[in-house]
Amino acid sequence: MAQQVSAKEPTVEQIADQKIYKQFGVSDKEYALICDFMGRKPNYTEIGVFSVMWSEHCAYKNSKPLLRRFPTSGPRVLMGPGEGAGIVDIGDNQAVVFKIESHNHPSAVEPYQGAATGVGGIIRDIFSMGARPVALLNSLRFGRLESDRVRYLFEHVVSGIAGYGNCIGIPTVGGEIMFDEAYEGNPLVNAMCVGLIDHDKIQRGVAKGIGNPVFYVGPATGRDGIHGATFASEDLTAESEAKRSAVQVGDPFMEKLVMEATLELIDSGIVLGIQDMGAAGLTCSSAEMASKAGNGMELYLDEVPQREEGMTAYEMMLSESQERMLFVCEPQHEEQAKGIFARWGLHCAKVGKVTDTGRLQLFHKGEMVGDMPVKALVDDCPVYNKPSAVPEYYVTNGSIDTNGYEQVADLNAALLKVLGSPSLASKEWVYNQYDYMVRTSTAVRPGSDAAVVTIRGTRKALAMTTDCNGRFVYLDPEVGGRIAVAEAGRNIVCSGAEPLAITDNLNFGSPEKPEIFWQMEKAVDGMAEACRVLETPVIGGNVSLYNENSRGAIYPTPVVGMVGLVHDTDHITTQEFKAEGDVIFLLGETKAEIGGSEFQYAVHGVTEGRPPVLDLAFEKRLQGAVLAAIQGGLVASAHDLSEGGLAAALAESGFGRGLGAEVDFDSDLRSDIALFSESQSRILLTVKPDFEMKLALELTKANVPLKRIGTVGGDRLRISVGGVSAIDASIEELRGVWRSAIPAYMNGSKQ
Amino acid sequence: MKAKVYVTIKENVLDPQGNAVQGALHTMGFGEVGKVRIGKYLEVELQGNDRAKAEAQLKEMCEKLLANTVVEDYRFELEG
Amino acid sequence: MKAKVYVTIKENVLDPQGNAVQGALHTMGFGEVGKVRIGKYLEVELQGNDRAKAEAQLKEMCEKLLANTVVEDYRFELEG
Amino acid sequence: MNFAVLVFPGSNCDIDCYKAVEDTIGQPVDYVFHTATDLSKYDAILVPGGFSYGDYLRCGAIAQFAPVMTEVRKAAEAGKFVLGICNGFQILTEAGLLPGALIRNNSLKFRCHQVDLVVENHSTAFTNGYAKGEVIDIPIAHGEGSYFVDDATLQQLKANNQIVFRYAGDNPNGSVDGIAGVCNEAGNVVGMMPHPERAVADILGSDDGVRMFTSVLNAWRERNGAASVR
Ligand SMILES: Nc1ncnc2c1ncn2[C@@H]1O[C@H](COP(=O)(O)OP(=O)(O)O)[C@@H](O)[C@H]1O
Ligand SMILES: [Mg+2]
Repeated sequence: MAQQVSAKEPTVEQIADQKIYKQFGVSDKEYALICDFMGRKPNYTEIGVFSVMWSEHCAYKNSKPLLRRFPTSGPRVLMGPGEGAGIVDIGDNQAVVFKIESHNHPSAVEPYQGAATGVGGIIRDIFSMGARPVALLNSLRFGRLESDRVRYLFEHVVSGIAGYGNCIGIPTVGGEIMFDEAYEGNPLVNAMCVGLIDHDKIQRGVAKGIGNPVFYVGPATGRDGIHGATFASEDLTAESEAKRSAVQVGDPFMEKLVMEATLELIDSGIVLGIQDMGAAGLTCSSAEMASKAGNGMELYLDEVPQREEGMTAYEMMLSESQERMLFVCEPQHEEQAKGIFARWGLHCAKVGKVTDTGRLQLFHKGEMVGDMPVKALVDDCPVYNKPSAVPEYYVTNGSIDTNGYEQVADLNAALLKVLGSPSLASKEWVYNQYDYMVRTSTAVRPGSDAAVVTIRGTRKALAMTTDCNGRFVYLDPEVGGRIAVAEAGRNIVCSGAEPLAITDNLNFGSPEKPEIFWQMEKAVDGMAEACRVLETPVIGGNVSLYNENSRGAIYPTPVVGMVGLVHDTDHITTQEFKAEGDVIFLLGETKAEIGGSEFQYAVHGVTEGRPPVLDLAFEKRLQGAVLAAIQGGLVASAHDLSEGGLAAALAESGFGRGLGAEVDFDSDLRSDIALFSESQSRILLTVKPDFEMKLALELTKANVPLKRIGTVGGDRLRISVGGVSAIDASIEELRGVWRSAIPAYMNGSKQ
Repeated sequence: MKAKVYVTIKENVLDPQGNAVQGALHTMGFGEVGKVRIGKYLEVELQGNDRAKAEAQLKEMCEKLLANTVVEDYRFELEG
Repeated sequence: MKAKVYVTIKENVLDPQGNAVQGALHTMGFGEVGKVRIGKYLEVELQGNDRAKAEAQLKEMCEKLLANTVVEDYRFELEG
Repeated sequence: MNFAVLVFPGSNCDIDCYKAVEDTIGQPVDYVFHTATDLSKYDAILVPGGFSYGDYLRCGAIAQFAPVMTEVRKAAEAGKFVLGICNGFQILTEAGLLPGALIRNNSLKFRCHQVDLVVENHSTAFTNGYAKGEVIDIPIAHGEGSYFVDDATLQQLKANNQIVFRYAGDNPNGSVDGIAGVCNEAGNVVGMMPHPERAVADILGSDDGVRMFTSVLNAWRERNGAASVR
C-alpha cells in the first residue's frame, strides 16, 4: 500500500493527528468508524473517497430516516428510488423515467455554469437508464429582483439552463419561479428531466460479472469540482467563495455525443451495467456499481483520460468533470463498444475490472494507492436521527389573525399589484429563452398549468409540472407539504392527464438545527400522506440541505415534480378561455385563507399566520371528477387556483386569447378575501353552454361542490362579489402589467 | 484613450470551445496545431487622459463586468 | 510557437454585445466610456519552428475557419 | 422522391425534419451522417437545425468542413434541392452556398416563439405552394439569427429576388431588412432561420410549414414530369 502519491499530500499520521479529515466534513466519530472498517488509518486518497461517499449528498445521512416515510411503490412503478431515476409503466411496453436534482450551491457561486451543469447532470441520470430524454423542467427560487446580485443570478441561471438544454436538443417545457427575500444569497436551482423507455431496455448501474472490464467514456478528467459533493453539503460562507475553483464547466455538445453513443450502445444489448459520473465522479459511480452487484472493483488510474498534467489519485477519484460515464460489458464486446463511441468521435478507455473482493482497489503508477471495503463506502455511513423542535415562529403565527387586515378598497389596484408581482407575473422572459419545441412533441408549451409532450406513434402524451409554495411550507410544513403534492396533481389533472408519480427535491436549511429538522420531518409527513391518498408514489428525488444565508435558512422548499399520463391527445386541455359565451364554473370551496398568499405578500408586505387547509379526501374526489369530465369531452378550459386566488386565475385564463369574463361570485366573504384567498382544492372550468347541465350533474354526482360564476366574453374582466362590483379592468391592461413586470426589472426600467 | 482588454479562460478550467476548434483544425489538415484557447478581446474607448485613473477604472470594470473572475483571467493595455 | 489571433467585428456590422456592455458600464457609473467593441482572442499552439510556414498556415486557418470574413476582420501575432 | 436529412455531431432537429417529411408528404427519407461521401441517390437535402459542433466558435463554422459538405456543394451545383433550417442555414452561409452571415440576436438572448413571416418569393422549389405576400405562422428558436449582408449584396439579393421570407411586424433578431430566409441565384438552395418542420400539425401550434414540403415535392414532380399534387 502506497501511503502517498504526491509530496504535497498529508500523511496518514498527519490526517489523524491534525484531524485533517474534518476539513472534508468527516467527524471524529465517523473517522473512528472509517478506521474500524478499514482495519487501519486511511491515507489521503482514501479519506477523500470516504468523505464524499459519506456526505449528505451521497449517503443521505441526515435524511434517510425521513425518506423511508415516503410511499415508493404502486401498480405502475417499475423502479423506485435507488437508481439514477425512477420508472413508471405507461402501457404498450413503454415507461416514463424521471427525476429532479438540485444545483443550488454551485449556482450561487457561478450561476451560468452551476445551472448548466445541473441540467447536464440530470439528463445523464435519465439516459444512463437507457431512456431517451424528452423534456426538461426547472424549479427556481431567488431573492427579490430589486437587488443587483439577484438579477445577476437570475439572468445567468436562466441562460445557463437555456444554454445547456437548447444545445443538447431537449425541450425545456415548464417549471416555476418564485422570488422572495427568504432566498436572497441562496438561490434554488432544481432541474428535472423526463425520458421515455421501452421496458426491455431498462439499465441498472451494476458491475456484473467477475473479471469483466470497466470502461470510461467522455471527456478527460481535470481538476474540476473536486469536493463538489461535500461542497453541496455545507453552508454558503465566505469560504465557499474561496472554493470557487471547485465549479465545473459544462459542455452540452460533448454530452449530446455521449448521450447518442450511450443510447446506441444500450440498444446494441451488450451493456451489463452503466452509471453516470455525477456527484463525487469516479468514486461514487465505481463504488455504487460494485456495491449493487455485491462485487468489488479494481481501477487503474493511469488509464483514466487526463486533461491536466500530474494529477494525483486523490484528484482523479474526486474530480467532478462533467459528461462522463462508466460501464461494464463482457470482454468480447470491447471492440464493438469502442466502435460505437468512435462513430460519435468519442474515446472509451478500459479503466478497471470487476472483482470478487468486495473492495474498491485503486492502482496508480504501479502501486496500490487505495483499498477500501465497498460496503463500508456505500452502506455503512452512519445515519443520524437529528433532534427536532417546534420553532417559535410557528407557535406565534398560530395566533395571528390574517383576516383582520384593513379591507382593501381599490381591488383593481390590488389585482394589478398581484399580477405584477414577479412570482406571479408572466415568465415569458424566461421561457422564451428556452427551446421548448425541439423534438416537435410539445403539445402544451410553458404558460399553462402543466406542459404536455406527445408520444410519437401513440395517442398518448405526458403531462408534467413542478410545484412548491415555500411560504405555505414555512408557515406549516405538514400542510405545505401536502399542498405541494396536491397542487402538482391538480395541475396535471387540469391538463387532461392522470397523475402517475412524483419525484421530489427537498431543499432545506441546516439539519443540525432542530427547528429546521422539524420542518423537514413535518413536510415529508405531509407529502407522504398526500402521495398515499392521491396514489402518486415517490419514485426518486434529491435532498439539498444547508441552504442558508447570513440571515438564516431559506423557506423550506420541498419541490414536487409530477408526471401524468394523457390517455388520448384529444383530452389535452389548457387553462385559457376558448370562446365567447362559454360558461365558467368554480369548483371547490372558497374560505377566508390569506396566510402565505401572494396577496398577503404583495399587498400587505408580510408572510404570516397559517396557510390554507387541505382536505386530501376531497382533493382526491375533485381531481377524479375533473379528469372524468375532461375525458368525457365536456371541458373547454381548466385552470387550478393557486397564487393570487380566484381573481388571478380568471385574469390568467383570459390572457391566452385576450378574452374577458363577466363574473358574479356569490360569497359571504369580504370581497378582498373572496378574490385573493388561496383556499386549496379549487379549479376553474369553462364549458360550452350545451354542456353546462351535464357538467353540473356529473360533478354533483361526484359530490364536488360547484358554482356557476359567469360567462366568458368581451375584452374586460368584470367581477362582482355578492352582487357588488369589485373588479372592472380591461384584459389588455391586466395582461400588460403581468407581461411587463419581469422584463421591466431586467432592463432596468423598474427598481 | 483606448484600452485593449483580454479576457481568457483560467488555465485549469475546461474550454470546450477551444477543444472543438482544435479538433476542427486537425480535421482540416492542420496537424501541427496544439492546444487552442478561446477568449475575448475588447476595445474600449475612454475619455480623459489621466492614465492612472483610467487604469484603476479598467481594473474595476474587468472585475465587475468584463470578466467573470470565477472562471476567467483578464489583462489590459492602455494606448494613446 | 504560439500564435495570438484577434478576430474583430467589421466596422459596418452592428455589435450588439459591445453596445450592451457600453450601456452597462454607463449604468455602473463609468460615464467616460465611449465605444466598446467585442471580439475574440485565440491562443493557438503550433509545433515546428518554420515561421514563414506557420504564418501561411495561420492565414489559411483564419480565412477558412477562425474568422468569417463577411462580418469579421482578423490579425495574428506569432511568438517564440 | 428521396430525401436526405444530414446529421452532424450536435444536430438536433434532424429527427424533426425526418418526421416532417414522413408526416407531410410520406416520401422516403434517410438520415445521412456527416462523414458520408455520396449523396447521389437523393433528390433533396435537408440541413437541419441544432448546434452542430456545439456552435462553438461560430454557428455552422465547423460543420462546413465535414466530408458530406463537399457532396452538398456538388448537389447544389447540379440543381438538386437543398434546404437549410436554422443551424442548417448558418452552415450553408458559412459554406458559401448562400450569401450573408448570421450573427448574434440584437437582444443578445436566445428567442423561441412563433413569428409571422411574409412569403416574398414564392417561386423557389420550397415555396411554390404559398402565395406571394402571404403571411404564415412559423416558430423561431435561435440565439444567432440576425442576418447580415452588406449594402451591395443586399441590392443584388433584391434584384435577383433572392429574399424568400421576411419577418412581418417585429424583427425578432435585428436582421438586415427583416430578412428571415434567402435563396441562391438559381433558387434551388434555400436557407431560413424559422423552423417550418416545427409547424406541421395543429397540435404543434401551426401547420403553415406543411407547404414547404409539398412545394418541393411538386417542384420535383414537375421537373420529372410526374403529376403535380397539392
Ligand atoms: N422556470 C420556468 N421554466 C419554464 N417555464 C416556467 C418556469 N417558471 C414558470 N414557467 C411556466 O409558467 C407557467 C406558470 O407557472 P406557475 O405560476 O408556477 O403555474 P402554476 O401555478 O399553475 O403551477 C407554467 O406553465 C410554467 O411551466
Ligand atoms: Mg396551476
